[in-house]
Amino acid sequence: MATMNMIQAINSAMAVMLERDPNVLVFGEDVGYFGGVFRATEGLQKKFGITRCFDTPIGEGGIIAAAIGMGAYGLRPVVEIQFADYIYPGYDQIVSEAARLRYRSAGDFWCPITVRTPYGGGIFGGQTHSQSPEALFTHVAGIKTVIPSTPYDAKGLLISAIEDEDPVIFLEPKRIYNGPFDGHHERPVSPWAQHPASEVPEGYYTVPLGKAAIAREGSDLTVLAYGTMVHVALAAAADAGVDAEVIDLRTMLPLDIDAIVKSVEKTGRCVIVHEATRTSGFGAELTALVQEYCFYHLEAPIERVAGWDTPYPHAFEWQYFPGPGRVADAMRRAMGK
Amino acid sequence: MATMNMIQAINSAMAVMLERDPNVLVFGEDVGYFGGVFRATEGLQKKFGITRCFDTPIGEGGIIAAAIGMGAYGLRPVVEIQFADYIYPGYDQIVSEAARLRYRSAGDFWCPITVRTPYGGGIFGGQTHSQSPEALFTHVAGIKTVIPSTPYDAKGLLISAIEDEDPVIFLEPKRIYNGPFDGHHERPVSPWAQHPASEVPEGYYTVPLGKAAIAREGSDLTVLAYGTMVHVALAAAADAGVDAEVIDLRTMLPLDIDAIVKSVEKTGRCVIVHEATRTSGFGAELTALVQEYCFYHLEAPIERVAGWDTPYPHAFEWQYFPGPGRVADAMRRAMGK
Amino acid sequence: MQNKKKLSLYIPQPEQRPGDIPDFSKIVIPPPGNVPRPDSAVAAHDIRDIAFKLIRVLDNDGKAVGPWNPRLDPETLKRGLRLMMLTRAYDDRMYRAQRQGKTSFYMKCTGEEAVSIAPALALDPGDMCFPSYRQQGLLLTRGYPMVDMMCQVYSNVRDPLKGRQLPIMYSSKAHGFFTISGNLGTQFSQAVGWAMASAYKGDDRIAATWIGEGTTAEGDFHQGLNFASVYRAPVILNVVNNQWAISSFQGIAGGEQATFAARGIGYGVPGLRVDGNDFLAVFAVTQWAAERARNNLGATLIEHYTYRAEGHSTSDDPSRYRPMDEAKNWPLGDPIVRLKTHLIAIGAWSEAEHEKQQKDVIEDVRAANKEAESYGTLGTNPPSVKTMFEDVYKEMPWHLRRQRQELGV
Amino acid sequence: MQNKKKLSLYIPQPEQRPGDIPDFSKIVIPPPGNVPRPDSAVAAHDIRDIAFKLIRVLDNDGKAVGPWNPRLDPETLKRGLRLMMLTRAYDDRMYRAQRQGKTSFYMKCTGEEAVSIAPALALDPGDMCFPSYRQQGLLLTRGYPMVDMMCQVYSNVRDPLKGRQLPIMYSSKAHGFFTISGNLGTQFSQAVGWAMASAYKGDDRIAATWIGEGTTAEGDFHQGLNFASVYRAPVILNVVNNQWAISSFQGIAGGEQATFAARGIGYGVPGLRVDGNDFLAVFAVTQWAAERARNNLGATLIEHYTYRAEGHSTSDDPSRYRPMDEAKNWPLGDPIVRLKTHLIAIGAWSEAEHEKQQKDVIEDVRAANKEAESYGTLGTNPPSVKTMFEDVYKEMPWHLRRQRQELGV
Ligand SMILES: Cc1ncc(C[n+]2csc(CCOP(=O)(O)OP(=O)(O)O)c2C)c(N)n1
Ligand SMILES: Cc1ncc(C[n+]2csc(CCOP(=O)(O)OP(=O)(O)O)c2C)c(N)n1
Ligand SMILES: [Mg+2]
Ligand SMILES: [Mg+2]
Repeated sequence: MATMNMIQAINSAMAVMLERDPNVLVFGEDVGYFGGVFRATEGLQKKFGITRCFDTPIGEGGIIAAAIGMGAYGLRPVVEIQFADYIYPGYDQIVSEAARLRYRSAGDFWCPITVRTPYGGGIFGGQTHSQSPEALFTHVAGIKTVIPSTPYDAKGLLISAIEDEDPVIFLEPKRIYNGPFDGHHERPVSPWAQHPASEVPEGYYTVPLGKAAIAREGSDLTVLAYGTMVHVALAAAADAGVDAEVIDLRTMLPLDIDAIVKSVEKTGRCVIVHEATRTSGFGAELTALVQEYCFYHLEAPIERVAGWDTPYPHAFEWQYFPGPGRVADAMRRAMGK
Repeated sequence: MATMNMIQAINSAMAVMLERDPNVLVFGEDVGYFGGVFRATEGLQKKFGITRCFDTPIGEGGIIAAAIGMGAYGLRPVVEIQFADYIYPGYDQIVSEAARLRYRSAGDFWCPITVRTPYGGGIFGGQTHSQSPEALFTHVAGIKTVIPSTPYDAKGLLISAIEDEDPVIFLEPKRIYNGPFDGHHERPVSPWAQHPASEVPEGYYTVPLGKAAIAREGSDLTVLAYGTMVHVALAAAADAGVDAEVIDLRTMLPLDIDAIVKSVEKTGRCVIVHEATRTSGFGAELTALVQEYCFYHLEAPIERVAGWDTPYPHAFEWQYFPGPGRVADAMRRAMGK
Repeated sequence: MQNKKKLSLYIPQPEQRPGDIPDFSKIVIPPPGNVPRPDSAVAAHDIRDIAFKLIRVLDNDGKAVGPWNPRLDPETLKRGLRLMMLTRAYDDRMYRAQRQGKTSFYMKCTGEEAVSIAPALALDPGDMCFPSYRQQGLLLTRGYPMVDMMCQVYSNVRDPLKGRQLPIMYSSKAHGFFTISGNLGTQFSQAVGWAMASAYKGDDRIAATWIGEGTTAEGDFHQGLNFASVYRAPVILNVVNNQWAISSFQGIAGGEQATFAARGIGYGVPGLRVDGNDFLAVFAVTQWAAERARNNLGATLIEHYTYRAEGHSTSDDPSRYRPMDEAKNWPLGDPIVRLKTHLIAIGAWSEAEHEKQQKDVIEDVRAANKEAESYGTLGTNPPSVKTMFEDVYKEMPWHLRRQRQELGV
Repeated sequence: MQNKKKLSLYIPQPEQRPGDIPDFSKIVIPPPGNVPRPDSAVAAHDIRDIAFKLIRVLDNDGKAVGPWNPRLDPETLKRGLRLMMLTRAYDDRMYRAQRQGKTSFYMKCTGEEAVSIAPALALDPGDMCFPSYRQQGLLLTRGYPMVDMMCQVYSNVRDPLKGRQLPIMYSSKAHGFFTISGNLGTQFSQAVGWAMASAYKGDDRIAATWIGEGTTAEGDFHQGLNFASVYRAPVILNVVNNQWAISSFQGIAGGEQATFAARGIGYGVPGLRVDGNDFLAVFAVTQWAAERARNNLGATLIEHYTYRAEGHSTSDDPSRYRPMDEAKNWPLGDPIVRLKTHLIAIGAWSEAEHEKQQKDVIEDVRAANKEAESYGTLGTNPPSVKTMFEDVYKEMPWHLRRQRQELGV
């Protein structure tokens, strides 16, 4: 066991897989010698050699296409898109190709690729270093979408993603790379070292895709969250004095519907939190599912707390970010307070 | 007044605008001399000249980028993407650029472009000529998304879209270009000429963006639909013997929330229908909004009828298509039958 | 600057439109044999000019001339001829099947048979092909059963792709034929990734990909060329310039200003331009490019200069945008006729044999079609609906299981 | 084929890494004045070679030589010198401001001042620029107030972009400066659209765009070049090859195999390669390309061969991936020093004047900064939060009004 922050855990996952499987290789913009702008691939090129972890041209479409071709060959490429905001030039290759190879070839071809990319705001990155595009992937049949909220999960989920036979979009909440930021930006952030989930085995282990975790048990209401928002929800529950059951979804697709239904049936109330813009965000799907599966258990409208339907503005980071204040308000509304 | 099918109405909208406004121009793959693979631009090059309606290279990213640059100059380009399934190479330019120019420049630049593209299945187009990507646009702040269901609306909405100061994604339900297909694929389709909304003025008129229409008044339940599905919903209501109020949304974003709330408050029941894959489809957002705004009026879970979460398979067109049978079942479920 | 000129917008237009007399006189056709053949290890920058020439082997009398003559044995040539004839017969039959309502859609490769069949013979069987939708010749050359192709076209119960794909969007890993995409150009950059993987693994298999000249306008063309250049990927990048992209002539894709082979120059990738209706020339350039790739010298871009003799697809009517008999006037002729003439010229073939073979291939196609139709045509005897929910993922997730239940299958 | 070789994957690597001694000896620097200057109406295919040369005007002694000498009057040269010095002083001040916590981010253009300032002087004021994030020199040259630039960097109440954009992502239609995107390369193809619009309207304004050599790998580069070629758009396409894209040397973008100017060849677009640290040469090629565009002869691709003398941005530490003092060894020197030397050589400038001007520009920047800071720095005195919901659409739709209410602003 070692103490790791989320970047170290992600780095460790790739190192473990590069070690175990010669078919794994890692590439992307600046990931080679330099080790990535967030240092996620630091040391990998040195340790495993230049053909196993290397830089690419600045062409997200080319990066993903190359990965698909390699996947079809039989490799397990892990690519980094420098920021999730820059994944769109590769969107066609993800949606029209990676997601469909297996289906359209009736299982003849597939590509077990992993696309890692830092997402979310809170680092004063302005509108093109802050986006949360998960809903643009959950709508697409054929890909899986994963978001970790702790170092332990990040490593275990990333290893599962790399080993998965389907393409996985692995979104990394960059705001919590270094510590479990809970949205109280006015307070100092504690480092991961003080969080139990920073205890991370150095070797191989997995956290299964498609399984949610209960970040906090509770009976008043259910919170559905992922990534940074798990920590925000925990803080909000404390602030609001609500005995919330906070479910950390971990995988958006395939979703752990059983965990959700079980909790909402118990609490009868539900608050959904994400940082992405509200309209047609993943919260919409969650709301729809909860009302479909738990309609007769619901005692209050499901609340959605999300980013506003605007780009993420540089100067208004904290007015945009769905922080603990807004989440606590939603909890109170859900409780009828 | 003339009788027009939807293609003729769309053609007429462009002709009217080319006539009225020298800043309007039309381009896309095969739209020039040939008049487009669906003939939507037929005759426009001949009538207005080669620089006003012309062919482009097969580069959707370049088409949309060029339109954005032209829009920034002061023109009102109307571009055709041959099939909505092929819009993804231009997705980055739509999402990162067209949608954001005005915001990021604080109103200094904007691009009043219209992106027309045929969408939806039912023509045995297989998985890459059948997609319904509307939810991939409704999630993006800064663009509007419009889908007509009749020739009259198609022309009026398209003129509004062209005149609109914001970028508009104008999705054309190709299955009803020639007639109001109601999903009963085993029956002959009546031509538009037999439908009142095929009476279309030859000159200029508009149908406002952001306003829904009531396709059928009713009191049992509310159906939210758009495009081809409006006709399917009408058929299903008849089949199920349900006095459905069918709302034709016409604009997905900005949505006519008042029309929706008014109807659901009246009926207490709601069925949402779209052809796009179900998960994270626009139906999720509609479900979320209805439960947020009408929670205490709802007497049954909101039903979603949608395309399955698979690509659109060539041979199983009618098993995939959310036809009147499935919609009628959902209506019955919503009625507690 | 005073008195600046008014700018004006230029829109490329083809020389002729319906009603005009086809006239290819502006196309300069250099004589065969006049392009030198450098060693395949040549530096790309030493052969930039080749991208503007036209590599030809067969002359008007059917003689093979010049340094690019691949000196193939008559057996290989006859095999090529037969495969081209078979492909054309197959196309004709399937086109008719669509007209008969037995399927929804079809696309021929008439006039372009050489650009897939000659490479398929020049490549090794293990080499991986990433084709567009107009390289059915690859499959037939590599021995993929014609009946299976037909079953795919008919989306019937024996369709290897379970009715999921539009007709002609074949896939066969066993034959090194990548699953065709309806989205143009995506395979071009994927092929480069496959080639990089092969190089990474120290394998000896190379990749080849085909893209239409119209499709070179997609970003994937640039991504593919660029990745191939940077990582010196062992891949053959074929551009099939058949003059038309649906209704748009090649000028709309940039063909007025330079050749498509010349696109390689800016990436340091050799660009060869070949008479695509000359089976021997196509074979020769493929061989050259394959040799180069196998020696770790990276990619070659090949422009196949040819002509789409028929409509874009069964949904198309070319007489709406080009002169009726344009195809017949194409100055580079027909690949089948030209190879036949060559074989006869070298004394390895005769008109009689040709006529017999023509009947044979039609009979082969007829027999295959009979079998394929016995398994069903579109809408009759489809695969099990259940399969609609399979292969979206390796394992079916709960939501697809529930959707399958909802459909009751 | 028997005994085929094992393939291997090639990954480009720079000559030196941290700890190595910077060594540019492999870069061949041709003498100034040795590239002929064709008429700007020349056919693109007649000047393909120029894409592999390097257009230079200033020699080592500061003399202007050869056919590309734009013969500028000393006043223009002095204006250029002052603007380059001002830009550098501005960069230094803003960099420090970021280090002092007054803003979140900053990017310098040190060493690359000529590639924006010389073109800005060579273009007409109505011509439209679509820059990347490293052409702040355009704004200063066109008279955009430095205080406004600073307010943008500080996201304060006077920020013309209302705090919405990351620092340095300026926008000013009035100064023909397109709103900068954080997404690389998108402006390149948009510029072509703008130029097409200008041509369509019979206007006389042309467009110019800048893109980093790293960014040429994006699909937009290809889209821009291709549309520019097909429609002969009146646009100047600048590639700023400053050798680095964050930590990736230009070989990762394809620079090992050919020049970036050579990318034009395959599109029939003239590709010029210019010493980007030579103010006169950059001016001259811009003038040439502008003349060509104004005469309806279409686009020119210009590669500016220069060097990113400092880190990519304030978030970057170049000593992690390249030798410490690499910038100082750049064989093409510094654009400011070279223009200064030239002005002194022609007797239009002196060391004393230079020193004074250096003080002046620093003082100008100091004064502007004082004013800008008085309006606030990041987090102090921001624009009204209300504005966060404005300009998403022309008219605010209901859902944004409700969201604004929810936030209570
Ligand atoms: C991304 C994308 N855009 C548009 C289309 C529609 N489309 C199908 S084929 C075609 C023409 C392609 O022409 P070309 O590349 O020259 O190939 P050819 O048909 O001549 O073999 C077009 C525009 C598509 N399938 N995919
Ligand atoms: C689409 C996209 N991908 C990646 C990035 C991240 N990024 C920002 S600057 C940069 C390097 C650009 O290098 P270059 O084009 O050479 O310009 P330079 O910084 O040298 O001026 C990268 C990769 C981005 N902003 N947008
Ligand atoms: Mg073609
Ligand atoms: Mg650079």
